[in-house]
Amino acid sequence: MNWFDESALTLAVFTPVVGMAIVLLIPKANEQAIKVVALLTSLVTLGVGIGILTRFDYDHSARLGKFEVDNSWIDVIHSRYHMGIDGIALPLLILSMLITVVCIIYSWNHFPEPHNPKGFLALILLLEVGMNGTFCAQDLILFFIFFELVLLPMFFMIGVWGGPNREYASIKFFLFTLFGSALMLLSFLALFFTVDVPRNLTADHFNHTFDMVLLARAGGAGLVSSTQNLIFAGLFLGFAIKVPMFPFHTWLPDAHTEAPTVGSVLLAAILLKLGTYGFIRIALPILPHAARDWAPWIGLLAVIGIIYGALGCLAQRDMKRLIAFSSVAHMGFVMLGIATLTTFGVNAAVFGMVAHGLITGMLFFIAGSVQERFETRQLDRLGGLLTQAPKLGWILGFCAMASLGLPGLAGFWGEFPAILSAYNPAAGISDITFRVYMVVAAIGTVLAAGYLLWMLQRVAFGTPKAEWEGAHIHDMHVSEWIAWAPLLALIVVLGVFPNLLFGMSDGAVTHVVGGMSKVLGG
Amino acid sequence: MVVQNIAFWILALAMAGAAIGVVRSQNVVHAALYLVVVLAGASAQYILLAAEFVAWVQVLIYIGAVVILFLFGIMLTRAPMRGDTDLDNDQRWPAAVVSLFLLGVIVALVVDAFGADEVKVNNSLLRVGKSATVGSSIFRNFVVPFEVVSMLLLASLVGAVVIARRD
Amino acid sequence: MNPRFDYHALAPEIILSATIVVVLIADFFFAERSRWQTSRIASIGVLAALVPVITLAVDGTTRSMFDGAYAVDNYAIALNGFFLVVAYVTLLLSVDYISDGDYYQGEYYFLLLTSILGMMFMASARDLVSIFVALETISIPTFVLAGWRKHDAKSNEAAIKYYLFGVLSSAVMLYGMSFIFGLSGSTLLSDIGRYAFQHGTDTPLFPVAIFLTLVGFAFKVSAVPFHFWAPDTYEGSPTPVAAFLSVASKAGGFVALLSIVYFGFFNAPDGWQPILWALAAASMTLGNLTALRQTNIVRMLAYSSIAQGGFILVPLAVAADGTAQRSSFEAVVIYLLIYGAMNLGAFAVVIAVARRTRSGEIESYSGLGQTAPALATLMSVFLFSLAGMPPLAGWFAKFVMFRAVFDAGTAAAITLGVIAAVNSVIAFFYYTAVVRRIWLHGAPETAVAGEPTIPPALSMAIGLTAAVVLVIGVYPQLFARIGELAARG
Amino acid sequence: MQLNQFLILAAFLFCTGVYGVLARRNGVLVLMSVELMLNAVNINLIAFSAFGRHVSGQVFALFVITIAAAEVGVGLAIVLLIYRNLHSANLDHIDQLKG
Amino acid sequence: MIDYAWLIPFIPAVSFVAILFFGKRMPKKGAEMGIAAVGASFVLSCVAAVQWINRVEDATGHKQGIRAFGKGLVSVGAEHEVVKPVIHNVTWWQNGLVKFGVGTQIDGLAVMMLFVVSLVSLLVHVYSTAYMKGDRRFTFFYAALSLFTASMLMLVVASNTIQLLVGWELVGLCSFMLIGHWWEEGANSDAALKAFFTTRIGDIGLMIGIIITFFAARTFSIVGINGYALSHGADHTLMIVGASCLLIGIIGKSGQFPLHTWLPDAMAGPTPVSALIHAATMVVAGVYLGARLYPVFYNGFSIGDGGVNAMALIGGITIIIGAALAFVQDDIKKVLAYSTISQLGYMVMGLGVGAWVAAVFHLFTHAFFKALLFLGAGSASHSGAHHSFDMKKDMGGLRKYMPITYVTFLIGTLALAGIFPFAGFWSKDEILVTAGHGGYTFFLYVGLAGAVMTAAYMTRCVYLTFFGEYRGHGEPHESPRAITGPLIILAAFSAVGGFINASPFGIEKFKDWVEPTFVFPALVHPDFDYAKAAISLTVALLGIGIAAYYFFRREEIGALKGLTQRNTAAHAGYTFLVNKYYLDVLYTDVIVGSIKGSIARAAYWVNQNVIDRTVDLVGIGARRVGRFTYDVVDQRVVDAAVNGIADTTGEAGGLLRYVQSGRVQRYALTLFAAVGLLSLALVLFN
Repeated sequence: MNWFDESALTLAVFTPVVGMAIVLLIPKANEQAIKVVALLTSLVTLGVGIGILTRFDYDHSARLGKFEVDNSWIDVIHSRYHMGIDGIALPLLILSMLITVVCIIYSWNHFPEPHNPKGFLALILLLEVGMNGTFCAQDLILFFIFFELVLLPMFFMIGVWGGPNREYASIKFFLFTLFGSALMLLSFLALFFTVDVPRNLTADHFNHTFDMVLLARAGGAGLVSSTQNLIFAGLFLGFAIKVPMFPFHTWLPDAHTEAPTVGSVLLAAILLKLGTYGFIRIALPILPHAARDWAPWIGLLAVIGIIYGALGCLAQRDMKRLIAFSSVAHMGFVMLGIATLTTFGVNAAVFGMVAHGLITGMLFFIAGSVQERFETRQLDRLGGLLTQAPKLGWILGFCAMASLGLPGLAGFWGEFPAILSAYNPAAGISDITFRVYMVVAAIGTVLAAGYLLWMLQRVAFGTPKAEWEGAHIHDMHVSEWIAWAPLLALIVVLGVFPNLLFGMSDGAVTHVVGGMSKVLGG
Repeated sequence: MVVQNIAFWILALAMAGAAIGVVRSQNVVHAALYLVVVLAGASAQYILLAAEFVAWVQVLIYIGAVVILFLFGIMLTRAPMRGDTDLDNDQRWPAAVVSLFLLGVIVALVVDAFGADEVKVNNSLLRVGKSATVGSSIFRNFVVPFEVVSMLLLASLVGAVVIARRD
Repeated sequence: MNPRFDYHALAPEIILSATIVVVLIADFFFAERSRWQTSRIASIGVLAALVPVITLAVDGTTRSMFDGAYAVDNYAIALNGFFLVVAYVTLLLSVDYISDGDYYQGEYYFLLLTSILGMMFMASARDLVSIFVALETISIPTFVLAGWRKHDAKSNEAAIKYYLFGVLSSAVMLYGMSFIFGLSGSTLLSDIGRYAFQHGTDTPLFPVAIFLTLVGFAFKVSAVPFHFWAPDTYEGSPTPVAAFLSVASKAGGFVALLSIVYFGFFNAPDGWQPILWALAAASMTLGNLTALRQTNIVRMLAYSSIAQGGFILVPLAVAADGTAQRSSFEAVVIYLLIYGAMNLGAFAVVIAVARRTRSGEIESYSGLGQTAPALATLMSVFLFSLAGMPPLAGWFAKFVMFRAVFDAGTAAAITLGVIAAVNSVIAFFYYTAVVRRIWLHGAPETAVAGEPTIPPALSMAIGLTAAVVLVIGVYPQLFARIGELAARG
Repeated sequence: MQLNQFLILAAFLFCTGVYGVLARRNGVLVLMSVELMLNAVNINLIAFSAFGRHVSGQVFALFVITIAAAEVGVGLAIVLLIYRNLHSANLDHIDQLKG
Repeated sequence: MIDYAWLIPFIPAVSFVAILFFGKRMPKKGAEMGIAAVGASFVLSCVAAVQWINRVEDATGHKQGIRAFGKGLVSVGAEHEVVKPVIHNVTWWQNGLVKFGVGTQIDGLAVMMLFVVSLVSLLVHVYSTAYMKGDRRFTFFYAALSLFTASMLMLVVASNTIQLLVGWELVGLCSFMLIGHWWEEGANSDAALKAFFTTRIGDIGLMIGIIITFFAARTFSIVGINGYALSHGADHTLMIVGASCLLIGIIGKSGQFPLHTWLPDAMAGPTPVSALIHAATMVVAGVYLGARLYPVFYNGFSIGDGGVNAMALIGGITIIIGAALAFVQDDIKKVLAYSTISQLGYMVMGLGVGAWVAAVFHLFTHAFFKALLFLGAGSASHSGAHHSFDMKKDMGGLRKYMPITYVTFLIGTLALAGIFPFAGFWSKDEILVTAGHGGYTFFLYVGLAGAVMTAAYMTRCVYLTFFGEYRGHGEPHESPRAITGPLIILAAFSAVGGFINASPFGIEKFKDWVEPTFVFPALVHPDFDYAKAAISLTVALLGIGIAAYYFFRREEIGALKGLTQRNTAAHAGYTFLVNKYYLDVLYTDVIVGSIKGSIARAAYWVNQNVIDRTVDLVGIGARRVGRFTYDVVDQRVVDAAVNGIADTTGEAGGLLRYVQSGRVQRYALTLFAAVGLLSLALVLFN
């Protein structure tokens, strides 16, 4: 199995490229072949992921361990092909693999208009490359490349297969994220030039490096706090826009509303996580002091996001837009957890990411299926879904419950520990501030219950509206069952056995936070 | 010394006047002839500076070739010969301002840079101006440019032909 | 005594010159319809000229002649290679364009190659005279080429504007050079460098002279405010020529800038840094902003190339600060190589599209995604690469640019870096505008369905450039290494 | 003789040339003005070479003269072409390409 | 068994999944599955109970046994030794290398609850086979019941607060699903939403309370928290805050004032659900929490040293308003709902005044008679009133038609009214006694007042339902055995259940078995007080009397009327009777009238238009704020700002195009101008 360990991550990231190439070579007419190839590719990738899952060393989840790859790449700029996976990235990697498979299955026999499976699937696979890569990259430049690689496919997915207002939405999404990542790149460079690492550690014996691990180990050594805060600002913008945090969220509802179902699922399930992951993987460990100075503000934006998102939801008349706003709120919890800079909070954040990925992904799937059946997402035109498509309706109810953080389902473990962790944040951060945040966040959970149940009632309960009387509504297609079963199962399983995830992430998180507190002397 | 100075000033005034003529005369042919004066004056100045070879080349190429070209150009484009039509465009004044401004700046800088430097004409200088010296310098240090220029001339010749020929 | 000739060092130029002559003569002997053969000869010659370049590269020793007026070092070799490849691609672009419309063919290639010769000479030129000659050799043939569509008033206009600007700026440049000669008492860059080192800018005339000299190159690289000719000329002249101008002759200008700045004025930074700073900032900003409102694709590319020129100027503008000397040299070279590939590619696609739509308007790209997906994809690739989108080569160009800025690390440098960052975001507006037309807009009824018939030469050009853009995008080390060697001199 | 004499004369010629280039409409006249500028350059070069006893200045001047001639040739050809297509050699008529 | 308690909630959970997926294919549509599962856990619960009782008895046997943890900080009940709860944990999740367990904690309280929950649930399962026959979502109903039972049992055996929270939320979910069981009608789903939302507000308190107790005691384990709360080092302020937060949770879940309004609406659900969830089990989860984490409240509200505290106060208020509101309901289930509220008030107040055993005991008995009453009401409406619950319109005189229902209902009523010797008497009386003893005299009076009213409104209820003329349409008949069976069983428990802790007869088994002796505050156990017992009994009877007079007499008067027409003597007698009943007038109009009339109506008005409305208004307000935030802030400000930037850059580009005029000499002019200016700039720069 040695060969596997060495090539695992490379396979995990680049198998989809091969698949994409094949897909592009198959003539447009031969749809079946295209679909099959795409599906197989994603399954193989997932297989690799499961392989990694089985051979991962859970006792030392902080170590990059046996899967680490570190080859020369762009020596001239001291950037290397350094891939590795730890307990924080692993769940997200698997999630993105799984979601990709699920999306391909889901779109099996309902592709969005204009009908072009070839292009669509190729883009999904390309997207997967970017997502997987981002989670595996251990070199800032590599990270940046993958981080950006995600943009294009999503841009096209929204722009080509999106709703009526797709052009505006796609360009907005594109430029927003782009602006962020431009500043992010500047910050990366600034890190390279300002952080001193011991020569004997770097591969090319140079005292500057893009290597995340080494930079994290340096922990912003020899940076005055003003510089740190400045660099952190760049990183913050880059990631916060992706998350998205409160004032930078406006691209999200548009993007989600216009995107095709699969698009929004991928967007919600994985793309948003890139931002939060960036915080945990880069911003916090590399610039601990700045992180501590920024923490109260991040926390503030996070809780604003929680309330603000909830209020936004309550104002929606469009089901999908409502779910989109709920993402803002949920990512607020994740960011709150991160902002505490405690193992508790960060663990919660990691769990929250996965949970949100599964649950909101499902909700978007459902929204898509509802639209497919009723040609509308307007809440006031929907109703009585339970009578016309009971299974779909109950699944919607289930996901709504999961999303409002019902204990026993995955959502709870992202939400509750995050609130819990806000009770006493890391040393040197004002307790009072965060306890206020805690209460606000707790109120946020009630609001969440409010808008989700409200949506559920509007969509599922009551009797069908006049226009749908007698209309034959098909309940649950096979493809939907196959696609959704794993997600639903995971929502329950993770809810009942949270340690499946906590056990994975905990070691790594402890390592990250421990490193920080070592630097912060707290 | 004095002699050369006097000569310089006469030539200079002539050239300056002629230059103004070139850019102000309302008759194209006159403008061309003024240009001849300027060019001739320039070559005379070269002689004053003991650059015989350059001076003669100036006479040959400019007065011999370029001005003729211009005259051909004037004929071919039926440029207005009598001063009836306006040869200037609508931006005389801005042009004047800009050029005077430029003049001011440059003169100031030049004066500042080479305050009272004298150009001494003596044997050593005359030796520099010798065609032999120039030639050897060309063929010792500037062979490659020289060759390239030949290609360039060929190119411009061909180019001019292609562009100008009627087809 | 006779000067020592190193024929190995001169071989590329010699082979090229020979080819030039052969092309010119061959043109007489070919019948009208087989005139296109001359292009074949030309390309063979270009490829042949590449051989000694490679051997020199392998040999790798720095050769210098005529008291250092002419040098063949890594830098020269690298750029010679670049110019030859660009020439080859340009030939590929031109073949069908020139042979389809009834243009003079032999003369066309003849002039093209002469201009290339000028560029190669420029790469090795190390004194003012050679630089001047090289610059003119680059320019004059292109003046003519710009007007190659003789019966098209626009082409004429393009020619005259380009010509006038060229002449004026070279006059200004010469005037500046004359002062530099006067002050330093030599035309050799090495001597000038010595003078700059000793006296710096204590005579105010020196910086001004430097500036006047730079104007000539600023014109070549179409840096604001010496850029006015570019959009009009690009639009008016034959598209392959526009491509050539926007890549090759621009590169020529940058090479000149590099040589004169690094080997000449480097030690008098006050003389050139502020100017280049201003030019860079102005070019990026104005270029981008104006490009936003363009309706003609070539014009848009013209402004974009102005902006790109601005980006390339950024490292130069900070070269003397901090530790940026090496890295900014690298940055310029690398940026040039990448820029050449992606811009040529973009133009190639424009030519291919125009073959069918007969239009350069951006509207005519609507729905290209459905009617010609392959072409549309490639166009998007090139545009996104120009925009600096990973993992396409463009990102690395921008990256090394920023890297140089950080290497310099002065306030001015960082400011320029921020301006560059903002601009690189603005740039996305107009690049994506085209992409949106291609993919997000429906094709007009008039559009012809199905892939346009792309002649092999053209598709080869597109393939070549696309390959470079993609490969360098994921493995920039190749170009990075070249840049590093070049910077080592 | 003072070096400045020549330089200032050159400067004057140069700026006159600039004026001409800017203010003249007829293409041929503009070219003439350009020649004024180039001559200014040459005077500079010769003066400097005489002042500093450097022969390279004269060589430079020679190159300038030659290339200037070539330029004029091409320039006139282009003007001619334009005249043929637009029946006028006036530059201010030429503004199809803009924006 | 006591060591495998996890099986008890696990079995119904399994049956939930089974019913959900295969229920429709089962012969009885999943009912048998549910019954079997709950039956199993009932048996196991009984086993566990027995095992626990043995433990206790063994410990009581020898005087100096183990000196367990916390002996120092816990003063053990004098008469017997520390009996440790049986705790089993497995790692559930870890965080920061700290492991958090999931497990079971079995002690007296737990086994008591296990017994109650599984028993009532079992009976309700059986009852529903008849009651829900032919319902369109019969199978789903049973699935939900199983899930509810599972989660409730889980909550009961929880060994740590998080697990408790999980169960807590899950029962809330089930209540949501079952209230909205007939979600086609908007009213039902509204009620379901309201219930979930309101309790959820309480859950904020619970959540934060758990967090605070966690950070105070550094553990989630219940024993640990209790231990901390009793230790000398306990941070009192933290405990105050924590207790208050937890109290909010109790208020939400156990329908205490002011979050009680959801409970009456919850009657929209099927009657068995009301019996199981909204009378016997779920709503007492709050009380259970209070009992479970009692030391926290004991410390936080410093219950030991008497004096008014939030917990007791809330309980007291709830008793009164609940009872008052019960008067004015015409819907029999609403009457019972408000009565439940007020009874829960008794329990909370009991906890608040330190009457732990009494409160828990009342929980125990209340579960039986209130479930009985609900099921009885259900039976009445099922077989007697076409599924209507309106006593005035569709019931009346049912005692003739459905004797079993009548008798059992009567027993339930007496139990509820606290009449000797029925179960309610013992438990309620014990609360009052302790209140009176523990220096909480004020609450003693509150309790008594409540007792009067309880008796009164129950009498009214019985009267309207079972006496007088049948006002419904159709032919009422006795319900099937599936319904009457459970009624009888429950009636039995309601009748004699109280004797398990009948102090005057020296029986205090309930206290011995249930009251924790491990980490538990020293509580006073006043002896049985005949005086107070007498008082409470009398007031209860008084209540019945007043109401009886008020309702029954009126009939007799009517009967007499006919006679007066015949002879004057009778007429005189009649007038005499009437005059005799001037007293009656006093009673009715002044006392009952005031209670039933103005006060209750006022209370009801306030309840509907103030408290309930605010709940709704909160919802509406949130929607309004949301819309504002979205329309104005989000769309106009935040979004527009971004788009604005894009536009302006575009404009700039538009302007710059004019510079490119197309006139080559214009360009040249700019060129030279630039040259001149830049040179000058350079000169000045250097």
